[in-house]
Amino acid sequence: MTTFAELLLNGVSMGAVYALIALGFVIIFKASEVVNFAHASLLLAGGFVIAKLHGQIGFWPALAAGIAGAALVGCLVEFLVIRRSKAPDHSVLAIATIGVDIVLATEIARHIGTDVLAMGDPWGDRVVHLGPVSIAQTRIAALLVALVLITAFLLAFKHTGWGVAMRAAAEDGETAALMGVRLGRISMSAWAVAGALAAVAALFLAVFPTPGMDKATGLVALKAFPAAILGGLDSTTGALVGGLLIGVTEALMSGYQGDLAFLGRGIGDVAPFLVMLLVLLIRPAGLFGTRELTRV
Amino acid sequence: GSDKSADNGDKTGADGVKLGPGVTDKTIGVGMITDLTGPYAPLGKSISQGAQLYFEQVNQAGGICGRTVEPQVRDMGYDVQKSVASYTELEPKVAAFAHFIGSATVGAVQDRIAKNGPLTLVLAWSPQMLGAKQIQMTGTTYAVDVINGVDYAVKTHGLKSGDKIGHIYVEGDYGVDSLAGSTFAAQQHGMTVVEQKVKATDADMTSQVAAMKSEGVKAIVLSVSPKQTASAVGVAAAQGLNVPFLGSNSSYAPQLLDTPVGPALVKNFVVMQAASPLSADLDAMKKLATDYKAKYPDATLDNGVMAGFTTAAITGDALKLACEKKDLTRDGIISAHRSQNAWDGGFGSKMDFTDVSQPPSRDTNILQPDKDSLGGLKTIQEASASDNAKKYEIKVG
Amino acid sequence: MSAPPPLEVRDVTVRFSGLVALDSVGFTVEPGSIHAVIGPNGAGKSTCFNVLSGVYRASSGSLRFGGAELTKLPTHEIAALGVARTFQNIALSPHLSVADNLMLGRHRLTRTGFVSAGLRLPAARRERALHSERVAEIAAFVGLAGRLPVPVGLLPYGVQKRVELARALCMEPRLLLLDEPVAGMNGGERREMAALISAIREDLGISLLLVEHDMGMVMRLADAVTVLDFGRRIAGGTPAEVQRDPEVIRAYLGAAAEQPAAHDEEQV
Amino acid sequence: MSETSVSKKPPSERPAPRALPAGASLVRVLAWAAVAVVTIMIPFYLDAFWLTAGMFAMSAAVGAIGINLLTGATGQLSMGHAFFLAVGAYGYVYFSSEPDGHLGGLGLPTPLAAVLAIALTGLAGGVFSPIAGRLKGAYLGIATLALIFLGQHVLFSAEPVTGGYNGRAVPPLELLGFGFSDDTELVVLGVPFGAPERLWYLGAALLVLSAWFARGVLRDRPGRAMNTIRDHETAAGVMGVPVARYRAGVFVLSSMYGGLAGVMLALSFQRAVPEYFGVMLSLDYLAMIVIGGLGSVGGAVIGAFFVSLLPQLLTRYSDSLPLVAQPGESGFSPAEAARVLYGAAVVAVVLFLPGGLLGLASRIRASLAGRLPHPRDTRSSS
Amino acid sequence: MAADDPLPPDRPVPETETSEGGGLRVRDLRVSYGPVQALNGVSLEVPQGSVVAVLGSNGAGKSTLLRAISGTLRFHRGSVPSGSVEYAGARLSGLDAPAVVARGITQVPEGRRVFGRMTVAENLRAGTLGVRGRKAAAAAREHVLELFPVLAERAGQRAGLLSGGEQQMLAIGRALMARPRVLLLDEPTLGLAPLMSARIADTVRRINSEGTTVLLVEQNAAMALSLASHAYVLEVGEVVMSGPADELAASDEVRRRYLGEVDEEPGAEGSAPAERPVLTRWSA
Ligand SMILES: Nc1ncnc2c1ncn2[C@@H]1O[C@H](COP(=O)(O)OP(=O)(O)OP(=O)(O)O)[C@@H](O)[C@H]1O
Ligand SMILES: Nc1ncnc2c1ncn2[C@@H]1O[C@H](COP(=O)(O)OP(=O)(O)OP(=O)(O)O)[C@@H](O)[C@H]1O
Ligand SMILES: [Mg+2]
Ligand SMILES: [Mg+2]
Repeated sequence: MTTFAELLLNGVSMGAVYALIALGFVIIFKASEVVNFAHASLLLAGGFVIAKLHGQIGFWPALAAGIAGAALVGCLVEFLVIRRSKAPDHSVLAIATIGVDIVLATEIARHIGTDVLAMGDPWGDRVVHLGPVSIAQTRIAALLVALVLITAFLLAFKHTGWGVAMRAAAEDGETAALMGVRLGRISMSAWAVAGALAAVAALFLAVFPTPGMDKATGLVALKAFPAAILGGLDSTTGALVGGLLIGVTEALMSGYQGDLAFLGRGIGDVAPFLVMLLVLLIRPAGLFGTRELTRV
Repeated sequence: GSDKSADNGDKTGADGVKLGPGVTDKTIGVGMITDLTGPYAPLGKSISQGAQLYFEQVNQAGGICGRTVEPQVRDMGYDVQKSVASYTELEPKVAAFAHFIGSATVGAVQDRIAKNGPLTLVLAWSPQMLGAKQIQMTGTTYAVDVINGVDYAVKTHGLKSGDKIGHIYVEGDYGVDSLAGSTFAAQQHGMTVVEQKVKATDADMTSQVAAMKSEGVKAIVLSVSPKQTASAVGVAAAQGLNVPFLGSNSSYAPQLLDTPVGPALVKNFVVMQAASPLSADLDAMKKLATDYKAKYPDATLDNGVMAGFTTAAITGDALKLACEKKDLTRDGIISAHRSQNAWDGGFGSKMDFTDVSQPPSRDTNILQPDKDSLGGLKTIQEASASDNAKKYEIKVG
Repeated sequence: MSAPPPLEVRDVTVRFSGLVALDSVGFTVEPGSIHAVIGPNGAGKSTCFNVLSGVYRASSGSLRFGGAELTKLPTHEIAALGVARTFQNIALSPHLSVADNLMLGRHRLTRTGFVSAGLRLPAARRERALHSERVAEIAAFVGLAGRLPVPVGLLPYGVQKRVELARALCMEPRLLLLDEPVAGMNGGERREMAALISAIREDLGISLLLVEHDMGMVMRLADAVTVLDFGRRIAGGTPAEVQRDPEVIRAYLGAAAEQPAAHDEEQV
Repeated sequence: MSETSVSKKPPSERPAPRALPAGASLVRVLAWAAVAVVTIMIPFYLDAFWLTAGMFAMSAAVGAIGINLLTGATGQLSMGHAFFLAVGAYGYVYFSSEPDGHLGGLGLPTPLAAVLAIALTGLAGGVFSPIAGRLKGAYLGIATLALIFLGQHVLFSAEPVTGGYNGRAVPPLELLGFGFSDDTELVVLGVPFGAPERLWYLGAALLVLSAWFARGVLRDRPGRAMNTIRDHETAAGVMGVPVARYRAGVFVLSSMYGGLAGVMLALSFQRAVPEYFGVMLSLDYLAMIVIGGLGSVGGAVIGAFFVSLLPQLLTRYSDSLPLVAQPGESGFSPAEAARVLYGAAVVAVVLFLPGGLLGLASRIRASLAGRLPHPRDTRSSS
Repeated sequence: MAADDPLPPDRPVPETETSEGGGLRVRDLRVSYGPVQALNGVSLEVPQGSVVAVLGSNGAGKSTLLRAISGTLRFHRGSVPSGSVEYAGARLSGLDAPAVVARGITQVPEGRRVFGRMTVAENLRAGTLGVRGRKAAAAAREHVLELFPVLAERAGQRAGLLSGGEQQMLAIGRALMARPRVLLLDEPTLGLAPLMSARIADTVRRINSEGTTVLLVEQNAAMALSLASHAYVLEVGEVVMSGPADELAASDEVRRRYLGEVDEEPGAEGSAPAERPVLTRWSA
């Protein structure tokens, strides 16, 4: 029982981190309908800056710098690639981001080398004991941050001009421009935000219980794909729910893999995708996604 | 294009030495297929540096058989297709492969090597790598390392029959073979194994450790990546699961000592590895350290360098031996190599290359993380093979 | 092909979350007649077309075409019964040539599948030859003769509208639904289109269901008119009757009906 | 732009196809003849490395044609292609190899095994059709991504079939007593014909066949239906196209192409290793069709050659530069450079060549052949 | 781009009342989409506070003209080899769409182009994105909803699901949210019921009387001419006729081609049906 509670709690808290990453996907998707494969390297970039700087300038400034840095990288990607693209449709642009990811990831990996970079975070390896179960402070922090950020963006998309402009631009750039929307700025801001989020996510990916970040850290971004999808690619709430769902599934499946051996060991890592498929069978646009209602 | 109709059959050189592919009167081609861009890039880099260092020294000393050795390195980024391509490209041009990294990547061309390939030193320790005369692993298999480790734990931490030991292992033959080892050892001691399999990409071992904790294991074997080791040990410490951890040889990296879990590692984690640690008190080792520092001033000396240097040395010695027998054909080189039964090259652990179906050794060093010693590891039990390790029967292929 | 069966629409209701787009609407399209559906914007005309062609599901009611009950059928099976339509918003493949867009209309009449197409079996060849001949005929009839190889996307809007019509004709329909065929056209083009529509009726003797805001055109072409407002049928009968109906004037025609000077009269 | 608007915007890509002048068709015939001759000559001049590289490229081309039918022509994004390659490869291995020890197998004649393997991939695609038929766009894309992870999980776990992590040997194809392997000595015009040489011709033949078939599909009724599903789903349905069934059908077809590619790959690898069939491979396939040009057979082939040869060339010639970048020195190692260049190339093509390399080619041809018809020619009243 | 070169003599110089008032002025404008020449040398003038209509059959270049003014050509890979567009004496040519909007010129694009996935309310909000001021926006909203009550009823519905006409209203309403000084309308009555197009016509009159200059592209020539003070006829990228609306409305050419009135001489499109081949029924 305690194991279950512990796994559940751990799943939820890990899910929060997935949610943060998923939110990054969602924002880019809302702003430009592009599935951003370069998100992994945004993560790396952000984490790298934090890890490198916290020594000199202390953790919080380093975090700020990391966020800024990742945001900057996001802007650069937007400015140098997305904006320049003559691509006829969005899936093509998605491919471009694959190329971007290869370039960035290789470059950053080269700088990281063998190192396992610690983040110098204030939480260290302290854990909070709730009765028999214990959970890392870092994870509680992650959960809170995720909740706050996601609510913030939920509101922003609904109620701010920025949100409206972003969705308008995504749907029909020309008309949005006719409304006076500066497409360039909007899409750049989206990429900046996504970058910032990536940095935050990177932080929580690299702190305890993981020893730090290395060049493989970015790969976790892949796990956030099912999260983003089963929540609904264009839904902020979806990102949260999807993230938590994935986190919990994964934790339970791997925790109980002994009893699930018939599924093949290591099922924990594929379980998220199974869940995603099930959800999509029932709701093709994810749990909270707006389904394409077309009319003729 | 290349002149195809020229057959690569064996000829005889001016000095009466039979020449095989990759060998001319002036040069001997030696191939290295390594990973400079993939997951093992850092390791691969040190390994090739180690090898290059060796061949440079050899060439400065007048080469082998009066021929200069021409190392040819190819990066396959741990990608199977690239590894096949690199092998296909180098195979006709080289007398031997001084190293070839990775199981899957070697696996992809294994059958071709076994058919008519050159002597190939592989850096992968699964039993699949045994059985072909061309293919040579160093040290011993993952399983044997783990068996030695478990026996050590039983001896020192008084595990007894009926206890449970945990094993967190990564997908792939590294994990699988290690698991075979722990299972065997556990049986021998009347203990049971609690398995937890993880993917290479998993970074957070909380769930796994939680599972172990609830099973009440007395020790945990780790056949995972260094990062995963750190996570597992760290989480255990934080959750007050205070048991010894036994790490397979690729589960540790000195860099971990700088991370928050450093202390925990030093406290209750040991590494099982066939090769002697860099900190071992051996002249050869010291020389390597100084030479390496001289050539690559600001690179850190790690096991990779050592492994690369050793495999290169094995290759070099095989070539020298073959030269004495005036036969630098593939078969010549291979049989020369296979004739050695106590190769050590000054690096402590003795290796017996005569039995193609056995790893060259069954000894394992038990090492402990230590900031001050070179390579971040110090010896706490000299290379030796426990009885179980000796009687463990290795299934080839 | 015999004369088409009548189309009987019986108190069809369509609901969308919250609003009733069609409220137990009923009318009958006599075989070989041109039946116009008119009404203010948002009255439910296109919705009516959409249930007829299976794009939307009716919440209740029945649509009988000959023996068949359309309400339960998926779009492609309705098409198979010989119900063709054009769209209010052009729905062509811009990159495909006019010829290919028209050939798509032959889909239901042809059989060539992946295998026979891939292997270029004689059957496929024969089928293609046969049908492209017919497509050429239809193109000539609609006045697209010269344009067959041009990608639709490069054609002006008016022409694209005619490609839509031609594509529908290529289905050899027994019932043809036209949703605002002359929207966005100028007088001359409207007159051509009108002539085209009546020519279709004369030459093929099929039934047409027409949604159009150009009253002049409706008056000229239609045999019967059904007027919708807020999803309800508020009037029906011959054009003349409908045009005099005060309810219709209030809801739809407005001043337009009284003063003949208004443009709609003159459109045709 | 949103579906709700009256679309009057002519597509600015792809100029109008123009009837080729009589000369051109002759030129085309000659060009093809030249290509054929070169293809036949190559094994006599290039060494194993190039031939293997060529074989990779050709199998990639087959796979790319498949995914281009799906993603390019029908607008169904798929990131699961690698899975179907795996099914093809392992299907072939399992059907053709004799069971030995813990490894199972059916020991069927290799050609039959190949055919069955392709059928099996078709089946696998069919099983996925409830999803493939209903989803589209990014959703389908990532749903198919699941196939990769599930697939790899199975490949690693189902050891008796797949041989687990290190994979298992691939029995060489044997057609009417002629083996595609090094076993039997064969020398043609003084050139020893080993596996690479023989496989080269096999690959070329298979590629030509699959290209020919796909072209037929695209040019006829199914192709039109597919394109319309891509451009306007509802219209397709109303015109009598059973959309879901068609989507599923195309998905099956493209999986079968993947299967064939898998078989070819296995044959040239001579060993099937699960590691290979990962996400990266799927993404490479997407890169291929985008770089080559979406929706066309030619595009798929060009893209496939580009993507599968570029990295190999870069690494191959990486040692013409000083190899291992000295530690501390911050320059690229050539290997890293190769990777970066590859990524950059992908980006560059997407950015500057809408319509891909093929699009570029046809635009050049167009600008040679002359300009588009003036609006006058395409006017309604005149 | 060649700076304002004088009008070529062969072109009809529009005699305008208040050209020094510096309304919208287009000079010898050429536009091409890649190889396609859509406009070659169009000049026209929209005096401050007037309603000017542009007629022309499909593909004549009307929308292209508006795109050139509103700076949206780039979205269609269109380019302006020569010619200029000025508003109130300041050059618009080369500005991007948002900059043009900022100068008080708003276009209602051809074919509605509402944001289908956003609600009606959000669409209206999007209309205000180019301009400052919350209160102004609120007032504008009042005004628009009063013009088109339907939009208030459907405020929460996704715009993509509105009927064709409702969408058209939304599109115009959305443009008015920016309280433009010049409104460019591209076929506003497309697909509207008679009553509704009449309503649009009134709307245009009204906003014009409120001081908004209107450049109106219409297929519905009758309505356009009844609204406009001045009109131009565009064919294949050139101005073929121009003058006061009433004069044009009186001219035979216009009556026949754009008002679609049948005149007796054969040969014109009027007799097109005669040439049309008979379509036999398909039997196979
Ligand atoms: N898919 C849908 N979901 C929700 N509401 C819809 C949907 N389709 C249509 N409606 C609503 O149903 C009503 C009727 O729409 P419809 O398109 O049938 O009108 P219409 O008569 O065609 O108008 P118009 O002449 O402008 O085309 C409109 O209020 C519209 O908003
Ligand atoms: N994006 C584009 N690419 C290529 N050609 C185009 C493009 N847009 C318009 N054209 C061509 O330019 C000419 C003018 O087009 P435009 O849309 O301005 O005509 P229009 O007068 O608005 O016609 P309509 O009444 O159909 O709106 C037409 O021949 C059209 O084919
Ligand atoms: Mg309608
Ligand atoms: Mg227009």
